[in-house]
Amino acid sequence: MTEITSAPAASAERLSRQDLARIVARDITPGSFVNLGIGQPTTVADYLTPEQRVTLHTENGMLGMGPQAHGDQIDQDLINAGKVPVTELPGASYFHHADSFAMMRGGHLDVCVLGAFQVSATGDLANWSTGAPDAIPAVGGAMDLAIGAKETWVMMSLFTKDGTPKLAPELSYPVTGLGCVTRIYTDCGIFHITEHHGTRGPHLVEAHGLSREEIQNRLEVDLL
Amino acid sequence: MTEITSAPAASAERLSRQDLARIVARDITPGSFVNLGIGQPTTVADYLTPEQRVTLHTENGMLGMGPQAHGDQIDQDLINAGKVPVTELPGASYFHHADSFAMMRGGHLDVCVLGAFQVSATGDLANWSTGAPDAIPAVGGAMDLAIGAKETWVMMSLFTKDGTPKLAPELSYPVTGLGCVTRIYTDCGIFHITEHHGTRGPHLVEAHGLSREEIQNRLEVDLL
Amino acid sequence: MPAIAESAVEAVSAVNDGSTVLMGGFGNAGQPMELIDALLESGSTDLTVVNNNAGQGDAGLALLIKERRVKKIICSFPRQSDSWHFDTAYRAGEIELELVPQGNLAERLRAAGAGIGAFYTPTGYGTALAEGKETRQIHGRNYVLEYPLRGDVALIKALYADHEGNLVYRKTARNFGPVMAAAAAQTVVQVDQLLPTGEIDPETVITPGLYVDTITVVPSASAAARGEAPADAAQAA
Amino acid sequence: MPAIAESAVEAVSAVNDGSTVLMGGFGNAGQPMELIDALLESGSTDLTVVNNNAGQGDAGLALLIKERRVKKIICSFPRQSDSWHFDTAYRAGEIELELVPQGNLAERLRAAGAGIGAFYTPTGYGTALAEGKETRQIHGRNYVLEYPLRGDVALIKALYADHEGNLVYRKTARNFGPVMAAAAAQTVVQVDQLLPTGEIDPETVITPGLYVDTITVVPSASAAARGEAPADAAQAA
Repeated sequence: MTEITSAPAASAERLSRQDLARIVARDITPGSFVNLGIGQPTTVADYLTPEQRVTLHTENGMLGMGPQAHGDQIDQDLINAGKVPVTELPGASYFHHADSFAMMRGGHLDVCVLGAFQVSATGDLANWSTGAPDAIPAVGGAMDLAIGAKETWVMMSLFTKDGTPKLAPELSYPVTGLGCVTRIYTDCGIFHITEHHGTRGPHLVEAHGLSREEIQNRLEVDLL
Repeated sequence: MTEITSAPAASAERLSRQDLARIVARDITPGSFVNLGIGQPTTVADYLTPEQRVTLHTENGMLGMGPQAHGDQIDQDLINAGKVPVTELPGASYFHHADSFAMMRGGHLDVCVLGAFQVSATGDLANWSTGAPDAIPAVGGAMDLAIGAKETWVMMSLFTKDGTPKLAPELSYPVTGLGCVTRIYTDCGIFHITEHHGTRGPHLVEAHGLSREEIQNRLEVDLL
Repeated sequence: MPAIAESAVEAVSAVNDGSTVLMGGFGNAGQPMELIDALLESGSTDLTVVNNNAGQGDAGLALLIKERRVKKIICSFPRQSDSWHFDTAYRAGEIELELVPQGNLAERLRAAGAGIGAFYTPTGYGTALAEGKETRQIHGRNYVLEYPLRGDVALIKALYADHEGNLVYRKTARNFGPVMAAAAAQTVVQVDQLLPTGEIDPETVITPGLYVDTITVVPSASAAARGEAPADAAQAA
Repeated sequence: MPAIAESAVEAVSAVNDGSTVLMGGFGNAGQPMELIDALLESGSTDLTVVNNNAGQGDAGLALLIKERRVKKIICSFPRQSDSWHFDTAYRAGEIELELVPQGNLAERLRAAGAGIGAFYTPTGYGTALAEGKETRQIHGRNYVLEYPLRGDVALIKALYADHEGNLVYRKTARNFGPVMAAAAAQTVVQVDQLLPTGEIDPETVITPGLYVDTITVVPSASAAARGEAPADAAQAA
């Protein structure tokens, strides 16, 4: 349970995607084992420091993944979950798909960082399907990642282009995992999903570009 | 389904334990993967020929087990399921306990040879407990071995010292596995548990020291 | 001892019309390209295919789908930028799709190889992919009951085999190979090199030979590019 | 990164009164003798112990049982020619026994590490060891429902570790080590040698470092007898 403080840290500007990645990287406890989802979460790796000694997992069977491979480093047998060629760090290990997802499902990773279409006030996650009736469905490892780590963090913009909040009282998009999200990193603020006086909901830890009041006014969710 | 022939092969003498081991070894299809249980079944290994290319599994995590180790060969880290030091053959592999029992439970071994207190007419096996009320129970891998291989063969004497048949209509000893035994190799004869006109029961394939009629007369089980 | 097939076409002869075929690989890594191409050539049809994806571009599995020889695909991620043959077949209602979360796919294959009758997994609980499935709360956590996924034939790729069929993979190309090898009645492997028995350290074997039925040697372009030809391998039988 | 404990006694400090302790080993192979001896010294009591056996002779686990510090043992084969301390405690009703078929024991540990809620196993169906357990027929075969077996602490033995905690075992001493390492909240390993990170080929790692919390180096008599000191190991940090 996170301590609820009344005044969140704040900045005048909304966070850029780079700033957001830097903040997520900063918040990862040194020595953690982490899985970074495809897309925006992948960029968090660029801001992890060697001193943090964070070990990256890729669900296609590797711990100790290094940065993206370039030029002569490229090896078709060494890719990440996004099928991008990557490198291997000293102390790495390889394992098969069942062992890799067992590692995740068994709760052995400290943090998994994912993108999202929508997160509910209680931490339900929607990130695998827009629910469009004519779309071809595809899930990959999204549902395994959502519920696998000790903590699931989401990176997303707080609002869609038309201004609809992506942090919502309940999901309107198809569920990826229930009650799994513990933190939401957005351009406008950082939320921890926590319990306060028996209610589970988002606590605003940092506000950026908007004040706490502005954020509260634009959300249909009660901030704790 | 085994072809039922009217006249089993026969010899005038009961089979010695060595002869029985030789016959079991002879009956193993070349190229098979086999687990030999502790005790009498272990001696089958002495009669397997190199031409048979039989690969031995030991459930404590090895395929390609060689003969018992002696003298300088003895290595405390290389033992069989009976905790006897053994050797490693070219082409061997090691794996952990869950993988080893998965190999067995998944039906990847061709034959498992076990000892028995009692086998029922339909192939139920009792070999883990005498059911004595004051005995300390211990099961080891017996129940996994009983149901794990494609075929489970039993080696035992046909009668106890007091003449009670160990091939019985139903088990009186505690069950190890139900309907799992496919062949019974005994000093007095070799039985295949098979189906004949919709009835599952023992078919006498070879008789030794007793005639088919004598065996039938001494058993409470109808031979097919 | 596994059979050594002289060609990929000979190697895939175990696949019949109506077979369930497990195909290894995640992206190109570990994908048994030549075995899949041989399957294309073989003409077998009415297949159920288990793979992480549903074919890409105009090659391999995508062409099998284009030719309507796959009646059903069981996978985690069919939709890709270049999965047009699957997309067309799917929209035309000419291929059945069973969408499975990737970890459940791997665990269902593992269960098939391990003789597990069914298992409770937390993945997918409360989602559309668990609709109609049995669920259960165990020690306060919710689970979905999932069943084993068996194949008639597995087509996989490894780095080395020895004559006993022991396999070693390479980096993230290992992926589905080991669980598929154990989940199929017949396992066919394409390897870069076939080594004499005894050349693979027993401690480093990933797939023990008893899971392997047929081996065919297909030196891969990536191996050549790596310039890797271990001293051991040069004398391979 | 795992902690490096200076002594076996320091290494087992994670074990508290009432802890469930997973102890590796099958026979002497893979048995973390020095860690168990340290546990004896530590004084922790009221333990639940998971091991294949129930102690032998006058050493290790047998002495813990003799001192009545084990309230319950979960194992497959307690009865041995020299299991007299267990036998006495059991007959006196001073130790609880949960007897589990060996493969179910391994699979229950595996399930705990893999986040599986429960699984259906054919082993034990129709036997006294399945009495009172839920059963189910699946595709004509009968199964028993078994639950995961978790530990507070695992005490295991490996051949080498690197500083990341990656482990390599030796021959049949591997046995329960990998599944116990994944099934416990805290995993303590005694190794023959601690190698610099990077010295273990990533393809040959059996237990990835994330499963390991504490390492202590205990050069084993058997290693010395083997005269094995790999060139790599000589420079171990």
